Amino acid sequence: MRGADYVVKRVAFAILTVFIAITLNFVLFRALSGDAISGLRCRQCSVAFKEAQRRNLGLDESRWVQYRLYLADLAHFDLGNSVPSEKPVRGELVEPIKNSLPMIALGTLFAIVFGTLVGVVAAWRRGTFADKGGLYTALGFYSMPTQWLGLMLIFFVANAIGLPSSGIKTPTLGLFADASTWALFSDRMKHMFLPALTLGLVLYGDYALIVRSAMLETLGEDYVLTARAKGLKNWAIVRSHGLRNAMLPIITLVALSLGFIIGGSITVEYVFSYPGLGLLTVEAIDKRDFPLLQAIFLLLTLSVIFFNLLADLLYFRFDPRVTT
Amino acid sequence: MSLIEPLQAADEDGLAHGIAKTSRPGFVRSTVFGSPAAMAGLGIIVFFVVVAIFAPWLEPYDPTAKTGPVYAPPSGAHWLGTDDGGGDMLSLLIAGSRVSLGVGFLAALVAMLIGGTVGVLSGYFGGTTDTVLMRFTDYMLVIPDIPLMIIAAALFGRNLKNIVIIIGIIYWTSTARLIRAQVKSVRERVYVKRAQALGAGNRRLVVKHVLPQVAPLLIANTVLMIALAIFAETFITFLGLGDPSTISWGRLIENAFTGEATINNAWWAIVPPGVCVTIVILACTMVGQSVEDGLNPRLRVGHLSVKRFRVRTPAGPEASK
Amino acid sequence: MRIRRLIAAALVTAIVGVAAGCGGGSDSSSGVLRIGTASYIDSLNPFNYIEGQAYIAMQMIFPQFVQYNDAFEFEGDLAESWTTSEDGKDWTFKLRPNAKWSDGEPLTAADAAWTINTTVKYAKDATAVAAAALAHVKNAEAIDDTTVVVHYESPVGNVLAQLEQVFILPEHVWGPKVGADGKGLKSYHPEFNLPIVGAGPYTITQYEKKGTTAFKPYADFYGPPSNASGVALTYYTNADAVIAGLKNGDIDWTDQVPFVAVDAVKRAPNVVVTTIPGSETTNITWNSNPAKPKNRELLDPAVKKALSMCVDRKQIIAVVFAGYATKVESIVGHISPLENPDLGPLEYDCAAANAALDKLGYAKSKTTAVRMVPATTGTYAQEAHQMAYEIVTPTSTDFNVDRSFDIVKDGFARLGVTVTQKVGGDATAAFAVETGDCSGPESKQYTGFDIAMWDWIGYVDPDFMLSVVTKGQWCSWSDTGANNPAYDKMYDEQGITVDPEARRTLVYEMQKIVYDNFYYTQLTNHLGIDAHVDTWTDFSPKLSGYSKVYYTSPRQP
Amino acid sequence: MAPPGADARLLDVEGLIARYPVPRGLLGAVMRRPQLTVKAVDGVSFSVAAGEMVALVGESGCGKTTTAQTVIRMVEHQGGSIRFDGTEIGSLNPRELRPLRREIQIIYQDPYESLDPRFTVRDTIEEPIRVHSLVARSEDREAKVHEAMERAGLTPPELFIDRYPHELSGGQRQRVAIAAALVLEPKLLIADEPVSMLDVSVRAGILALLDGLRRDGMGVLMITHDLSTAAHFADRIAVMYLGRIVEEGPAREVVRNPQHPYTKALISVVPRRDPDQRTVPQILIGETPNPVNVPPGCRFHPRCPAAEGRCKETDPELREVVGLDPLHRAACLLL
Amino acid sequence: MSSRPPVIRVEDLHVWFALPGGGELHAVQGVTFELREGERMGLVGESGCGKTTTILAMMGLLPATASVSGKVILEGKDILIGGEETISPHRWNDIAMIFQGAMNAFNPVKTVGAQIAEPMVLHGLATRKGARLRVAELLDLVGISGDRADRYPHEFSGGMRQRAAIAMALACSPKVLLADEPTTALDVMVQAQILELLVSLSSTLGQELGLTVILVTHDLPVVAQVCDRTAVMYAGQIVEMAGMSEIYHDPRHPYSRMLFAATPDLLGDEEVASIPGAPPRLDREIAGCPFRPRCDSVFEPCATLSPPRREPVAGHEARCHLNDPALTEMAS
Repeated sequence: MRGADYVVKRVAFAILTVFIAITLNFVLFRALSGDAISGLRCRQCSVAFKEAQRRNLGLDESRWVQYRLYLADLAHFDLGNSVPSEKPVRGELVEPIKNSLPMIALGTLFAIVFGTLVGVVAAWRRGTFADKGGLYTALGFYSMPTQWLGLMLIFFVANAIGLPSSGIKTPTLGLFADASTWALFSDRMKHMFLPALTLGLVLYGDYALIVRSAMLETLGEDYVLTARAKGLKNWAIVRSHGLRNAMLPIITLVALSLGFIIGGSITVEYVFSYPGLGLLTVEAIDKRDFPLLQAIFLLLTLSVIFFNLLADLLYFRFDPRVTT
Repeated sequence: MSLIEPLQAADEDGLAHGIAKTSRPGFVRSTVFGSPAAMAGLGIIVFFVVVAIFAPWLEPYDPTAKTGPVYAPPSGAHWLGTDDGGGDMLSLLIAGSRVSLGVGFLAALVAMLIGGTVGVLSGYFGGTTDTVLMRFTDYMLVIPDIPLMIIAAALFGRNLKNIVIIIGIIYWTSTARLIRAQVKSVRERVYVKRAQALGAGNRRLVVKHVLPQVAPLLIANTVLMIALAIFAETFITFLGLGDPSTISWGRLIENAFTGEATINNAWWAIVPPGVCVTIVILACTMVGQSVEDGLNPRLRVGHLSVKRFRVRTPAGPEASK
Repeated sequence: MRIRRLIAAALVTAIVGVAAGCGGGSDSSSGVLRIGTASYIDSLNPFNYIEGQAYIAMQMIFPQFVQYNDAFEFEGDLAESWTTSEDGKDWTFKLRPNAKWSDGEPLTAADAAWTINTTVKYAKDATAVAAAALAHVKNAEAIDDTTVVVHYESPVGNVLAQLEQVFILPEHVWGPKVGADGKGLKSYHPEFNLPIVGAGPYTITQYEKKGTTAFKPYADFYGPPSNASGVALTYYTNADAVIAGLKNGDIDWTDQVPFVAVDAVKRAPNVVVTTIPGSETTNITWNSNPAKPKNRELLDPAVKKALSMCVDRKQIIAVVFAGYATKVESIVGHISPLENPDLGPLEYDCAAANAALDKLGYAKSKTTAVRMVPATTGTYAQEAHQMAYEIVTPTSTDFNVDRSFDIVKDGFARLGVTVTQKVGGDATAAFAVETGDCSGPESKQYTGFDIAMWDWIGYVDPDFMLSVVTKGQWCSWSDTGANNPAYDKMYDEQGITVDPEARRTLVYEMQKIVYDNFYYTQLTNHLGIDAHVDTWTDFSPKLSGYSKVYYTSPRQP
Repeated sequence: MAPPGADARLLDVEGLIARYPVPRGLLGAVMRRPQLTVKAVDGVSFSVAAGEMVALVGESGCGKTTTAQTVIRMVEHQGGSIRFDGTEIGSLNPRELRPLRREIQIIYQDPYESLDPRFTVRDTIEEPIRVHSLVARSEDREAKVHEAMERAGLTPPELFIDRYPHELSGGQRQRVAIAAALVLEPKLLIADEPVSMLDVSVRAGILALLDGLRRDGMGVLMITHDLSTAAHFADRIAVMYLGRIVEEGPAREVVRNPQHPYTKALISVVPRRDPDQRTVPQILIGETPNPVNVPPGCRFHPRCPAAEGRCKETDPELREVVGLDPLHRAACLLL
Repeated sequence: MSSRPPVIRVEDLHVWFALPGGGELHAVQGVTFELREGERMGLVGESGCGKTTTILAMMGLLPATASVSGKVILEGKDILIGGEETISPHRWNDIAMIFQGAMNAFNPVKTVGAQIAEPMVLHGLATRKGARLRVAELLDLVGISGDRADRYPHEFSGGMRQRAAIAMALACSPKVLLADEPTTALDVMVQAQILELLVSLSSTLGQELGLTVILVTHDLPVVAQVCDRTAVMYAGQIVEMAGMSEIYHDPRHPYSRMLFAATPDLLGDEEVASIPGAPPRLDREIAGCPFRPRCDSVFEPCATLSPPRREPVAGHEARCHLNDPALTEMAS
């Protein structure tokens, strides 16, 4: 089979990377002075209590034993317990992930659709007003700090068009009286709109630039000249040669960036008080909640690895030249 | 004399094969000076660098002092109003340029040094060195940069030095990959092989042949890295993990957020720092991009264009040549 | 943008229309008191929670023996009356008859006795959180359905203040969770087993940790019923969002108006801003561990006093608190009726401070203008060094600690003392203060920091605040590392002094010791700022955390 | 019989073998697929004497460039001997090799690529002197550079010496490359397709320059795919096919009287300049096999129009052909 | 042959390129030639002489920086006059092209067959299904087994790719085939195969297809073996054009003569000599004959007079003052 070796190699690399990421994750959080318990501060946090907590977390064992325990727990998808809340980290993650994903997906979708559109048009109509307009808007959004763009949207847009600027739903909707699914859905969408737009705009800039330069590169290839010679109309060339070939680097870069988006959504969620994974991260840092942080970090790393692998496999799927 | 006529004419049929992918002396200068966008970008960067250098003399007020009422709107006394502590926004903005640009430049330098070294070693020596270094780089690449930055900043103590190092350490990987690829291709160039066949040592090959060739790319990459680093600083600072004892643009954005500038309708506290960051990043991107584009001749040839060649009327003045 | 506006309008219409179609009234949230807050209910288990908001919520759903009234005197909650024995060791509470749990089971003295006994039994581990309020309790005994006696090992000075913090739990729900070692009590999450069986004015019908928690009035509550048809408590991650919610009608009431936003909120129509005496004090925390190895000059109260004298508290109040704070001298803060009124006040006088430091022999260096500490000999010998220190500041304070630091830094600078800021989250700061390793030998504890800037939230009863400077709180609540055996002895004594006047004398004396030793330099006691929309009245914000009235009294005309 | 002036032999290559492994990939390694090797050079013997130009001719992939790279030790070889000026250099370590690098110089196909774009002509020509630390004084160095430039036909030197490669024409660039080789006064010059990237009008000049150097006593090994050029300028031609020399002999002999079927075919397809002499191309079937799978027996037999049964079994040696110039040898069983 | 009307005629073609720094490069300067059915003409010259630009102009594939004047008359109709609009209907239908370096002329991610079929479907000459059959036919015609249509370009060897490129060019049964250096970078053996294919296409198929070929190359022997006629280009002009044999035996321009002299012949013994110097720059006005600085037969008029096109012998034209008896007489 074509490129079985390629697939095996990429998957093997991904698995190895997962393992290294897991180990790095372990090491990183133990390279710090003090452990998860040291910073604990609560009503009941007596010396004895902290000692008991340490024992619970296995922190009194040697590093090596801790590492083995950590791996064993991970093998059972046990991410440990959050230190301050003492609840399983796995449970703490569920709600934020469920909140984050639709918002991120919406923003990414926006970015991919508009980024591709603008990038293609800009490359095709290179040097025209459309190109310059598209290029500089994209550059502009690309250059904006995400959190600032979010603030600007809150300040100048949210009120003007009557969209909520924080939270994930209207507090009392459906609370003391039933609300229809549609009402809940549209309320959710309204809350999602601005954060997703912020994320989408910044990514849009990124994607439009990527697509434009990939398209430009492709349009400089000789087969495009051949296609023109064959009498293909401009749009047909863009569609069947330009886009088809530019798709390769675009898919790769987009898939790669997807892995990093969740990390990138931290400030968006922070600005919009959107109770997702990003906000959870900020909170976990503040509380020095090591197990939770470790889990988030692992999750994010895994998502990058996953999307990396996806990019590799997509590349393989779409480029017949890839064999090894 | 005709013997030394430079072969400019060769470029004419050279339409299809573009220009050799090597950088000639003065290449960076000519690409930057040749592109209006890059020139504008360079101008902006120079402007802000000058502001940053002369900041203490340019600030109308002591940026750390309370020199007006809290959230005073722009006026003759305070051109850009005051912030939540009654500090003069203009002075804060000027003072902030120092840290923001400083962090940007230094972190980019760190990234460039690490990335450049790894890239050159890896690309030049190849083999096991390459494998080991690139594997390591691959692993570093999959670490989500922003969360790592946040965690590191939160856990290792929050001062400028740490932030610079963290940003530098996180961003070196892409530089390393880029430089490695370039070094690898330069390494395969015939003139390097020739020098090697002459008996030239590694040091000579790297210093005399390889480095000058990758220098433009390294410069372009560093300029882009400055933008990334400035970005990262605002990011870290915004999450309250920046160095509290310094004023940076990121800090001003954070202040606007935590200082309830929106509630107080103080647009003057929100807009300017972000605009400064955006402009500087835009400038760096334009400069870096133009050098990179110059290095990639593919982008200069477009076989598809909405513009068409022109048909001159035979009676045209030129046609009678 | 016009299109977008149309879409948004369409969405709103749709929501309203749909809600009207299937809901009973025209506005589903009518009569529901919507509270916005910037802290959340992390748990509804009295044995396992951290956040203050959780404490308030539990107050609304679980019975207590007593609670405060708005004069901060005790009044009965589940207990109708109480008596104490001669020796002060036995407290008898007469409970309300006919009280019922929300699942219909009777609420009797047996539940109260079971709660106390179980808490005491596993005080070392599983129930440690709740057991703090049951210090010295031997056991509790249900005499009949409405009478319970709490037996103490020794007399206790603040029994009611302690018992005010005890939530009585339904034995038939919690009893089966105990297990062999009581750990089950801690891992039980009533918030995930809704509705919660309680007996307070509300039961919780929906719980979202970082979202909205719904409180439904409990019809058979033994006390005065809620005026609202429900309470919705919504968590906001930042105060900005709370204010925005208040302004655009998402919420009716908030306890979290940021100081710098007060004036802006006041300008909003239909919003009423009220200030209440705050329980939070800010301070400069000095490392007072007598065995600290470095910068030992900071153990000298005279030095600390001099430094403190050049801190412009008025400016802190103006800049950081927008005027919504007062100066404070005592560790217990203005909230406590036992605050010693005779302390200080510490004057703002940099000249006198400079003179004092000169007199103490810390001369300014000619070259750097920084004061120098001469070398010392003895057990804790130290070399000559500059008066340059690091101040630890946590980030998660509800005031702007960075700006406070700037003012302190300016003040110190005028004395020739330089300071730098070291920042971290709450936990990180605590970690730094305890030098990171409280599991290590005691000699290493409280040795790594010199100064911190932090805050304390005091209680009405001063016991807790007085405890934080005892040796017993090392690696727990102590942030100063203070170790003063004489003081510790007085602390123990006030704990068992039943006579109020005798206790007051002791408590005054202890506050003076803390003040004179400059374990802390108290800076401000800030006000709590509440804001609500004017369609609601009768708020008792000052009872937040002290009484069921906090949620139940607001009414909508 | 030995080539002329056996004593004057400058370079003597005997049974040279250069192979490199084909990466078989992770899966291949795991599944223990056989390790394949590219047999780039598979037993090549030839010699170059002082004052002689030998052309190594063949199609792309036949191993001629690898042979040249192996001779200058830029590619490792797995067998055979390389003797230069009487010394076995095949086994020298890099340090021992250094002095020899002065004696053997190489110029490459693409003059656009073989000059560092950031080096002026002076830098490029000076580099060998600096690398070998030959001349300390800068005036002497300058003189040497001038001399080399004049020999390479870059006159007057002052006109060119401060130029960068992009300011020169293709022919000039190749002359610079030659000057940089000459500055060390080598005994052997290897020219790897020296004119194939140049315009027709300047090729002859470069080739004439090489011819002049040969006349001055330098040994020249020219790698080329262009039989016409080889026939015109070389003294001897060696035709390579699939890593092996299949025919060798005096240039005119080989092109006018080719013996090996491959040489015959090759010569038949070379277009002639005169339109009236239309050639009848004898086109071989198929394409040159991959050097990974070298056919057994005579490596040319699958494409050979004259192949017989024994060609599949016996690998022919390079040997004299009866009735011909004794220096004219071919590796074919049918002769 | 000459009785038939020309299939294509290029008349006084000029091409200019706008240079980035301002100014213009006059790449093609008044090229005129015509071709009849089944004719194979070589277009020879050094790099930069304008040969590729000439055929790109004929296809209307010049970039936006270019401007043209002159006529390209296809079967009596000027197709250049309206620029893109008038040329595009004829692309591939009437004039097809084989690009230099077939390697890059194929889109790497589409099958070879699909790329050959693309113009047929596009121009409505075949349905998708029909196109498949036709692709197999075409591939067979160029000597590739038809079942390889579903392969990707990278699975083809260089020679096969070049054949496939020819098959692609034949897809719409064009009248004129422009081949730009079709054998550069190929080995001689493969080159011979490709050239043979080209010859057979125009001669044996010439009757039914009417395939006229212009072969652009810098390699004189290739032209000599393949073409009926050749045009030698220098500095944007055709300096000599004649039948292959005439130009070899009786060159009327020193450049042609010197070009032959610079080309070694396999069995020839003549001295090969290079042409000194380099072609002139085309971004400035050239006074007199552009070849003058490199010419070995310069005489007075060369410095000042631009040599016009002359036809000293019927069917043999050249741009050299030596062909002007009046001038040569004056000089001697």
